[in-house]
Amino acid sequence: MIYQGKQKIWSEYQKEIPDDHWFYVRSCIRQNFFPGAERMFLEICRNVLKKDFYETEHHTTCGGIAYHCDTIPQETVMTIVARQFALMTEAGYENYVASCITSFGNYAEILETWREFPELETKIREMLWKACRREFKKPKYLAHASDLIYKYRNEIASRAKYRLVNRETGEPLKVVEHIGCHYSKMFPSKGVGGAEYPYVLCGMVEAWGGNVVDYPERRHCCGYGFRQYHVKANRGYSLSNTYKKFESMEPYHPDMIITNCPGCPYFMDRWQYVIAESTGKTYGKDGFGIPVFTYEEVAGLVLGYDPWDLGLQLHQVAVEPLLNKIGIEYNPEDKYKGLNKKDILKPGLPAVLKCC
Amino acid sequence: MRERFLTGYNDFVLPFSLGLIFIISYCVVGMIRILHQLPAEDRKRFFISLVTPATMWKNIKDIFLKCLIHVDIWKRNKLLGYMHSSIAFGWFMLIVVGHIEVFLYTPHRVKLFYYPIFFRYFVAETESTMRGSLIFFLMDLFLLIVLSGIALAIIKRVRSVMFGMRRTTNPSFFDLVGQYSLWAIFPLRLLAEAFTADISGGSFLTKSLNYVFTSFLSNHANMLPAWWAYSCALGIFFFVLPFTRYMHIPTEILLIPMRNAGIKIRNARKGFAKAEVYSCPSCGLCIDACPMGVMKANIKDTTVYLNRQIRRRNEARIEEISDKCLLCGKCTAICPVGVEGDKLRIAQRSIRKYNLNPDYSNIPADASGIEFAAHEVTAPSGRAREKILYFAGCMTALTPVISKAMESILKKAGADYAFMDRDGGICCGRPMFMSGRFDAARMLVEKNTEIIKASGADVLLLSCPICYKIFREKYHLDGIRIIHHTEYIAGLIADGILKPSSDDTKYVYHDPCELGRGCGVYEAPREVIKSVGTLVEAQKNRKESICCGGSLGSLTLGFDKRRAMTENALANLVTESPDIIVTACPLCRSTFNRYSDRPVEDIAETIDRKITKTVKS
Amino acid sequence: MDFGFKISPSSAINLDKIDLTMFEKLHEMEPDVYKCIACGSCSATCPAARYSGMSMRKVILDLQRGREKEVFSMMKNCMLCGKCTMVCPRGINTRHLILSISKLYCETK
Amino acid sequence: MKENILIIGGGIAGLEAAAMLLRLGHSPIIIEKSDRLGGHVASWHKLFPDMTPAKDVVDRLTAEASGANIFLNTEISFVNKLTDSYNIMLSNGISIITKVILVTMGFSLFDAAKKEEYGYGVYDHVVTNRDLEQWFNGKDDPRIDNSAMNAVGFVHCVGSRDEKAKNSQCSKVCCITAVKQAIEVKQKFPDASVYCFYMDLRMFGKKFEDFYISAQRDYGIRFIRGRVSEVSENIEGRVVVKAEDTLSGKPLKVTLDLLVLMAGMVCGDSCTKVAGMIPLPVDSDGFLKSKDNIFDVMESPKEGIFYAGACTGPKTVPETLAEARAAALDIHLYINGLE
Repeated sequence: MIYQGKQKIWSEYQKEIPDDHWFYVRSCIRQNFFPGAERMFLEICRNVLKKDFYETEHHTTCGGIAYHCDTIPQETVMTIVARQFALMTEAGYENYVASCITSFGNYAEILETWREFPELETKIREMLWKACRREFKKPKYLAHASDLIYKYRNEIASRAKYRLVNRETGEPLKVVEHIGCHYSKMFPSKGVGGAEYPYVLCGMVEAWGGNVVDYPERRHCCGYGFRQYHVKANRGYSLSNTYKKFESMEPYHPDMIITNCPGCPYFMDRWQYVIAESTGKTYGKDGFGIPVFTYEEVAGLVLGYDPWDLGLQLHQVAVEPLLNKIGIEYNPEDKYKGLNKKDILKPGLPAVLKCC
Repeated sequence: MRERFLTGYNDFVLPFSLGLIFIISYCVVGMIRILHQLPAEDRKRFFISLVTPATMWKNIKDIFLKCLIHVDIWKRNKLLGYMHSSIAFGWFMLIVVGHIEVFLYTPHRVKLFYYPIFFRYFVAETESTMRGSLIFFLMDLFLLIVLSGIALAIIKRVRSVMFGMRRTTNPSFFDLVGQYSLWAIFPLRLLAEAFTADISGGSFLTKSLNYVFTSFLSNHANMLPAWWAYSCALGIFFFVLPFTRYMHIPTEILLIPMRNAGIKIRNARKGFAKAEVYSCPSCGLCIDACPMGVMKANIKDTTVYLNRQIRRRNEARIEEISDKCLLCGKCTAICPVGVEGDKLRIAQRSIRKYNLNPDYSNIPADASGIEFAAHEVTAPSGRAREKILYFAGCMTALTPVISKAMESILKKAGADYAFMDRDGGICCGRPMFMSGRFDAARMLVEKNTEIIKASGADVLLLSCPICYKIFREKYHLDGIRIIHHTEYIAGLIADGILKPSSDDTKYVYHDPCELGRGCGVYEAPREVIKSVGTLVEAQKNRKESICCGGSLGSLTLGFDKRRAMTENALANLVTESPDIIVTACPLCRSTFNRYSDRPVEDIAETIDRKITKTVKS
Repeated sequence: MDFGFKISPSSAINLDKIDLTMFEKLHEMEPDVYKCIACGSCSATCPAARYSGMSMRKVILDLQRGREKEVFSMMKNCMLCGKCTMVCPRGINTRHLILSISKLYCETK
Repeated sequence: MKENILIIGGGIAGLEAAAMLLRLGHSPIIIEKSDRLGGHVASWHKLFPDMTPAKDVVDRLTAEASGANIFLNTEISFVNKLTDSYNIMLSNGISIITKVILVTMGFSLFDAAKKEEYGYGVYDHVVTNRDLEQWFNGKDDPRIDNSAMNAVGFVHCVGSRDEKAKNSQCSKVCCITAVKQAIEVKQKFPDASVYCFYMDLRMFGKKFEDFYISAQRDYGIRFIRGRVSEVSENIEGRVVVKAEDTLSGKPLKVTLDLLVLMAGMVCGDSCTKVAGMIPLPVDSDGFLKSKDNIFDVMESPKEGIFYAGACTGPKTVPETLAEARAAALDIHLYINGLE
């Protein structure tokens, strides 16, 4: 691998990301998957970096999942999105940041469609007006939340308590970065680093001390794919995709996986359990799995937040071996204690995949 | 005549005697082995035929005409025929007359088998002998005839073209030894008898030579060495005989009655096949006949070499030779001893082992699509009204012009017909059979038989000779007539149902291998063509017709290798400058069409074009 | 544990893992086998095609892709009629190729 | 007075046209931006379909054109249109006033790095057709292992017939070049498996099909119909190629020691630049626009300006030479008409 070659491509896919004043929209599903992640994002942006991130309880789904599952027509999803933009306009913001990759892709796709077919935009404006008497301005800047963490990566690094380094050997951790498909595969120019070698997560890993692993199936989908997972008959297909990815990264012995999409960390985490149950195979050391994180969780870890406050106990794959490797302090007793140290009960342990 | 030696023996008879004992025992053992290798029913049939008067007479006639007179070779080339019969018949007569001499003059020596051969050494002329001068004359005459044959044989080695042969076989080492010893026998006999002629008597040849010799070789010291040499030549010839092509002489005597008994090749190497292989005289007539031999190519892949390789058990070459052959059957047709080059090769192919074997059980034998009387039937009653099932065959599918013409003819004849394979059918099995996979071929035959029987047809009409051959030979269709379209059309014209118009177009007819040599249909197509124009013949025609080169018989010949063969076959067809080349085989038609400088048609197309008036009953 | 779904085997052809020793042997016997341009003439004309899906084009390809089972089931119905050889624009002797495959490849292996 | 004839570009088209013009009694001027003549062909090793050494071709053309006034390392700084002629200012300070210009600036090789999924410039063992030719010419390349090679792949149509690469045209010569290079690789490494990944094989020229048959039959080069979708590198640094084997309708994967990208032809960079100065129109395929694509391929819409070779579209060497000769003849007749 010629690193300079990648750098050259990264230099060609740079995207302008304003520093401050963002209108933030959440993901539909992340709250349930890794509830600590979005909280940590706002925590870092607002409290650590003191940036202005506005959020409104009136925003809804972007319609992306329904759109990609072919259950609603394009006009509907566009009108939903137009309403979100109206909320932004009403709040007086022009930088729009989405927590969800599908949303981000959805917004990017709609904005591009409107650019190509202005008559469609006019039609949507009419529909939005008819539906809820709202008007909107298109966002000046559209970003995914990971774009912002990427932008703040060096600032975070300067405040970091830990680095992505093996405490004992001093070696950088081997990190697999996995980008959500809708981040830049549809519009390479909308993502940091393009589609072929997206830099958004690489940049974070490099800034925080880790080494990125480049493995053959790096481009491959995590396996979620709405229509695949949501229909039980297709679920084996979803699982097979994930399996393919893990088989491909296995020889590199990665320490962890970092992702920027709601679905990816969830499926790459949970499917490791299913793969272990169905094939007896685990990918981490000593029967453990490879922990999968969202970028906010990783940012939180390096900044020194308590792992259990980050919600890492909701991961199927045990994170403790990695925490030990980095040297992050945590209290094992607190893993299944909720707020106010209330016992949230210990889950049953899987038969094959080793967990703490 | 009186005897010169009381013992009636001299040491020089030993080489001959040992040789004769050896060869006779060899032949007897060989014969027993071959007969033993025959399947029991064939063996039984053979022995019955030997005592059946009709076959007995045929055997004697055939052996006399073929082995001694070589009538087939006479038909091919007079000089070559004379060469063969002079040696064979002359030698035979020398033996016969020699025995008569012994009977007449020294009857008590009859039991000494060498006596007739060396008679002149053991006897001296007396006054009374002159009564036998006719016998003396005959002996010298036949010796002269044999010597003339030997002289021709020597000339043939140098100038084979004189004998109508462009190419001859490359003799093996033993062949050469055998040949030289054979050539030496008779001059040596002449020499020996000439040296003894003043004692034992002789006729115009030996006596005259004796006078010449005595003028400069005064004593009898040369006598014994000459007899020794004569005996040695015979001895050597007998000893090497089993390893030379001359083995054909004794084997053919066995082959003829076996063939007359109706025995066929059942095993690639044993029994009848073995008899055929050993009957090959290596004359090399098949080399010139072979259509693959264009531009001196593939000479070593002709039947004569196949036989040689089978005798040597050279498996790699046997496979190569037998797989390459086009199976046109011409070598079989012209072989003077009747070696069946094509069948021998198919037999070799049949012993191949395959890991994957066909299975047609999933193919339905479905006759439901076959519907008669789908068109207006106007033909007069009787034969013309029979239900005709037309099977175009795989190859015709690639030359749809033929099936189209056939359908048009059937319509014009007002016949009640149906197509068996309009949308593709099951292969007739002949290509599979030719590849030696008999079991698979049989399965195909069964499938088609089932369909044909279920169709309710009276006649099965074919336009592909490849199909025709296997339908005639391997199908049992319970009274359904099997007919090739050449015969069918000839019949329609003869019955006056079709009345084609005639003009002065010159047609040449190419006899397809499978139709002509394969099924013996030569006249019908010619009759048909004569009804529409002038028929000219190809240089080589009928059973000597040259294969188009497209044959499915060859398993290995590549497309590029066949071109020269096709062009050679075309050159043979156009010597009389025909306007149109007519054939009766879809494969010949498409093969010729590729390289021909003039139109090539199937006979059905020709006739269809020439019928404008349709007959209404 | 039965989840009601499972990892499906990859349908992809992995050329690294295909053992072509047999095919190399076949190639020695039939050098022209590499000349195929996959035009499909053979398949279109094949009388066995409508029963077993026999296609010489697929046979040649599948042998190179390690899909021998498919080859065997296709070849079952071949009648050796020779039409494929007649129509091959590259002059491949497909008929002999079929015999060579039948000789070389073993179904039970 | 003898007319000045300015030939822009010292590739094979420029050289052949100059040689022809010399023979017709003119004295052409060739300007060449690099330090040597022969253009792309000069960096090539052998030419299809007879494996003619490219050096022989360039040497012969250079010798024949040696009577021309040749400026190496020279570019056009600017062009002034005078009433019936052009004033061309060269980078070496010389200015030329001419009524007749022959544009022979040819093509540029498509920048294979633009096809990011193939990883040219990123992976250790991915090269272009030109890199391979230079390696054949004896130039060491760290990406190509001189000692052993087990598997080599060629990707056809890199930057050709690809709207995403902004070149929907067929580059015409890559198919046969891939066949040629595959044969050469196989000659060097007889035990290697050599694969060609193609969409269509366009063997249009004299003896091309024979060359292709020979590649199949005699060299056992495996042609896989399917465009390479993505390339990755495995842990050993070998190249993993994915494509669809469209003939079996299955995705296909293979690991290679070397991947050669058959970069296509796009209109030359300097060609586009100079075309902008004169200015000359550019056709929808990105190459210079001829007056007419049937009758006047060698004439520009501007009087006195002629084309030859790949500046009007991808061409083979013999086609380029034929155009150069034809253009020289056109120029000759044009000058005669002026007098």
